[in-house]
Amino acid sequence: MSAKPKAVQKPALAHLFWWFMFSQGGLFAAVLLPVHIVVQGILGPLGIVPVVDRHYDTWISILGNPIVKLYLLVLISLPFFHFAHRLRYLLVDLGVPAAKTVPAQAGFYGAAVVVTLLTIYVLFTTAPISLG
Amino acid sequence: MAEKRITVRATRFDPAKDSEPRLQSYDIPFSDDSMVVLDALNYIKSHVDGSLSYRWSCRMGICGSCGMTVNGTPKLTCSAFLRDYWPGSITITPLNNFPIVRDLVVDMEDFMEKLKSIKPWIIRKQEMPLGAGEHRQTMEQIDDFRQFSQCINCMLCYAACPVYGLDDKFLGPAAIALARRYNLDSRDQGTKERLPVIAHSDGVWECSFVGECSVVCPKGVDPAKAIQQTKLDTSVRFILPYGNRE
Amino acid sequence: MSAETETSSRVATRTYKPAMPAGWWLRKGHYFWYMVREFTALPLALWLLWLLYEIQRAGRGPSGYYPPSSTPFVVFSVICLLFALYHSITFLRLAGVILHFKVMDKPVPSGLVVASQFGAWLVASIVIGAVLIGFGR
Amino acid sequence: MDFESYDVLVVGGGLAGIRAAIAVVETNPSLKVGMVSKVYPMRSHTVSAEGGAAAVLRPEDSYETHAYDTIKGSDYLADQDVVEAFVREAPIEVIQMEHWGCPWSRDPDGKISVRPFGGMTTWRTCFAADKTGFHMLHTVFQTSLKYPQIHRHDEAFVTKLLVEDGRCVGVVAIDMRSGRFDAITAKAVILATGGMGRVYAFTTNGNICTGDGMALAYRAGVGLKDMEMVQFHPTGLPFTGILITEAVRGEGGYLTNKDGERFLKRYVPNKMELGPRDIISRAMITEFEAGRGFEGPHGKYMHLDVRHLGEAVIDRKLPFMRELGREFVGIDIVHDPIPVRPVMHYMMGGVDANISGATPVSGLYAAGECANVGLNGGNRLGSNSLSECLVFGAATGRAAADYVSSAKAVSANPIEGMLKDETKRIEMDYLEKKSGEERIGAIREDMQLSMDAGAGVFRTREGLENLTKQLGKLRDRFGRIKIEDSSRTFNTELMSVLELDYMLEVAEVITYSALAREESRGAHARRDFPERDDEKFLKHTIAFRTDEISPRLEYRDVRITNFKPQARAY
Ligand SMILES: Cc1cc2nc3c(=O)[nH]c(=O)nc-3n(C[C@H](O)[C@H](O)[C@H](O)COP(=O)(O)OP(=O)(O)OC[C@H]3O[C@@H](n4cnc5c(N)ncnc54)[C@H](O)[C@@H]3O)c2cc1C
Ligand code: SF4
Ligand code: F3S
Ligand code: FES
Repeated sequence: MSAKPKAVQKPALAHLFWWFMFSQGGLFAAVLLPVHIVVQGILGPLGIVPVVDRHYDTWISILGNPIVKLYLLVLISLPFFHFAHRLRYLLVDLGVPAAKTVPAQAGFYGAAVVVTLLTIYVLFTTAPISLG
Repeated sequence: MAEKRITVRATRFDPAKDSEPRLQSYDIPFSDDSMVVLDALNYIKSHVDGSLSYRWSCRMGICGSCGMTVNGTPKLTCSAFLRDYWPGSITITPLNNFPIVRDLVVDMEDFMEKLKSIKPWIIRKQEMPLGAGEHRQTMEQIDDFRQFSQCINCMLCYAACPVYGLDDKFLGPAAIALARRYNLDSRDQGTKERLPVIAHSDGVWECSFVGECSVVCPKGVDPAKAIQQTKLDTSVRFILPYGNRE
Repeated sequence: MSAETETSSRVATRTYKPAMPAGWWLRKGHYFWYMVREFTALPLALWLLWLLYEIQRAGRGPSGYYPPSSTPFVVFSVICLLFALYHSITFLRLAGVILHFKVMDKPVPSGLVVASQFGAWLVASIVIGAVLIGFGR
Repeated sequence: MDFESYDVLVVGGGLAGIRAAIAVVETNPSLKVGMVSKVYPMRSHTVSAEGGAAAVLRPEDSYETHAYDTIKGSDYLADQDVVEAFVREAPIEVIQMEHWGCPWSRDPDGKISVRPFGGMTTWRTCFAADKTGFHMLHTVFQTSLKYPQIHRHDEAFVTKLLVEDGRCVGVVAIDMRSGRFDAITAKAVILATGGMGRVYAFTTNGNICTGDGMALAYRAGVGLKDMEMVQFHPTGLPFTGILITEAVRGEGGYLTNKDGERFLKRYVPNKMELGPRDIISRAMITEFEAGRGFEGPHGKYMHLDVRHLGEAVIDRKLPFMRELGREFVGIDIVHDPIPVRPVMHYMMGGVDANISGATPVSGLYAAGECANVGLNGGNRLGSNSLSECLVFGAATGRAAADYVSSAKAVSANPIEGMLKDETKRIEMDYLEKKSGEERIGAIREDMQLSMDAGAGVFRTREGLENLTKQLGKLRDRFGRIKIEDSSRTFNTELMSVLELDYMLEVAEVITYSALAREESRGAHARRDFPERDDEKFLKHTIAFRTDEISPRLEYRDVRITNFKPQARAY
């Protein structure tokens, strides 16, 4: 029997990092997202309660708050690391092993990075920072 | 009273003769309410067809050799009662996700290699001499790893894990649970040595937390928990600045 | 044969390995719900992209700003909400499996961990809801 | 032709075998060790041991009392020098297991806990909840993985010992996966093949416990010692024979008859439930005969009651028993008594070996349940066996390591011929055999039922003589055996037929040895000779194979050192 030499194994730090981002993103999505959908996606549009994004002035003024900006950055960008990971593995589960390759990883996690950058850009450009 | 009978279908495969597995049907007496699926197989082997091959030994759910797929679910056949299936029939196939050697016997060499790779033994920087007696360990410290030490290597979890089914390079539930068993043992100092295998790209990260491994585990090991905890501990260890201490 | 590298000897024989069928996740309820859980990522991503768009539109000035109120949008949100709730419930419940701490040398029971997760969710929802509604008019 | 060749070859991957393999490489790390097992090592029947392993660990305990308890338990048939060496080594081995990671249950101060056990005067049984064997086996097996010198042949079935010039030089084994016959050679061979419970119908032993090593040695000309000493455990679950550990009684469980009476007061008044196994098993049968047992669909039984211990104690100390009750009987032992009856459990006898495991054939060693080093005599005390596997597994490994450092290498010449002959024998007799009408299952079942009836808890001349006749008939039927499976791949039917062959041989030795021992001692209870007879039978029976079905019996004096035989009362 021929002994196959085993490659020296080492921790996959990239996997570790992306998993960590995945788990944090999942947590933020779980805790924060439903209430946004309920209020901004259902109650607001149906006119059941007043909601801050229903009017330009309330919306723009709250968007100027730096804490709100930071919050929105977390709310939007972190979950995308979660989504990227899940969708990549969804493809694997559906029989697309190519989703495991490095290019696929670059594509999916790259997309999450792009969304992050986009979010930063949007938050910077929409409302000037104001503390009032 | 008419004798109760039950229909058992079992996978047959002889690599020398068959190009692929087929099912063979047997109609056997269900004579005692205490009969388990393994008893049905033993009846067939003793009285109907001596060539049916499968593994078993302890018939008390501890040796881990009798795992098969019963009506689609991985089971220890010595602990699965016929009365739970009767009057329906049962279909016994080999454990999923493993190469079939013969009939209901699968090839588990892959696991044996993986088991060895996680260094399932106590690793210490400095061995304590025997004369110094035992390491002190409290029951509370045992509680930390007890659950993960209950694994009987029955392979039901591997058969239930689609990630392993899709790609058998994945280290898999039981091996990781056992690695965690040692990592959490107060006597062990080998966490760092096991990291390269556990945190390897074929290690914990491949698990997408399907969780079926823990559902089918007959010993309550909860390998899904072991894996997710390992992911968290490992990533915290590397990402947070204070995480990398011993 | 060298004893240094291999510690067991098996003779290779022909084996049969059935391929995993593409529809494996339809074989069992548990697998199916797992796939649903993974799939939640898609609707949630879409909804967040919408939110980003909503913010971006605010930058176009008051005249270009029309808050959404169409029925299709509400329907879209309701669907997303169902997935979001499924994501939240599964994710926060699983946290009870993962998180493990000790308080005074006693492990915190996972039921308590889960309860505190759900509690945090509730509190966060109330606070955020209050802000979103409270600053509206 | 090329053979796999080792310095030491261990046959058996149970506790004794693995302990021996590790001892070899720890004694001399340059030695190459082979380990053959017909199942993956962690499947070995050690895995089902529940109760614990005995060792003197407490200051209030002493080697003398452990030795005395063991010798008295053996009904003075133990070799006392062996016992004295055993009790000194056992604590070291238990600590060694601890260092290897065995999750022993602990006292609040973090030291290894002990529990009371039958026949032991003090608390000295270490345990890992009630899965002691499981934890010990997985611990040594996993530890063995760190030694690259130990090379395993998993699922390889040994069919013959290779003996050349009175020296054992290896084995012939069938690789079950490929069906290939291999000669595996070694300068020394250690047999650690475990028990033979499957010779009986109602047994705690697993399917693999078929006495292979005993029969292998017997065929190689080694004597089998004290084979009439078959232990019946008082508490097996009716129907399956699954064991309810003695630890249940150790932790305070009661045995009651159908009148709700703790009947042991009539038999072992001073020890009650903590009496030795042979006496309690006999007491139960006597009660059954007096009509005081429960009647169930699977025969008579008694109640083993732990309800008064409470859920907390049961879950901490006996969780597996609760699991077994739930899984296999459908009861919760917290609320229901457990139905139990005596069940064949352990073979005190075995391959004749000395204190370091050496048999009279040079290069051949034996350890564990398949061996008889003289420790257990007429009745093994519960929890001495796991310790025995450790102590004598290690001793044997060390002795073999020493032996091979001066032993000649094995020459390939005659081996080739022996391998050819053995291959031919099995192919002609079984694999390629066309005729035959007797089913393996039918012969096996008849053998098992005959053994239960004729060589059970109580024996008589008439019953044993009848049994010899039946065994003779079974031998004839075995000659007309029918094999349906001609495949080379994982042919479990071939394994079964080889095992049946071994078991018939073991059954014959048990029966003839029992017939000749005209006294009652330990587990061997003759209704026609109810007294112990030290005059004639303070001796080991040694059975040698002959061309007939009956063995040639020899007797050897028991070695007595400090403990003069006395009446055995508890
Ligand atoms: C249910 C039960 C509970 C018990 N509880 C206790 C207890 O609490 N305390 C105690 O001290 N003792 C207990 N015992 C007894 C004790 O467990 C056994 O005596 C001991 O484990 C035997 O170990 P072993 O290593 O000799 O054999 P085993 O563990 O039986 O191993 C035998 C090995 O030999 C191999 N083998 C056999 N034949 C062949 C062949 N032909 N070719 C290749 N390989 C072969 C097998 O594959 C196996 O690996 C219990 C026994 C039983 C059955
Ligand atoms: S983790 Fe459970 S299912 Fe998996 S091998 Fe171990 S005991 Fe079996
Ligand atoms: S089923 Fe598989 S994906 Fe993970 S949680 Fe269990 S190992
Ligand atoms: S036969 Fe041992 S686990 Fe089923």
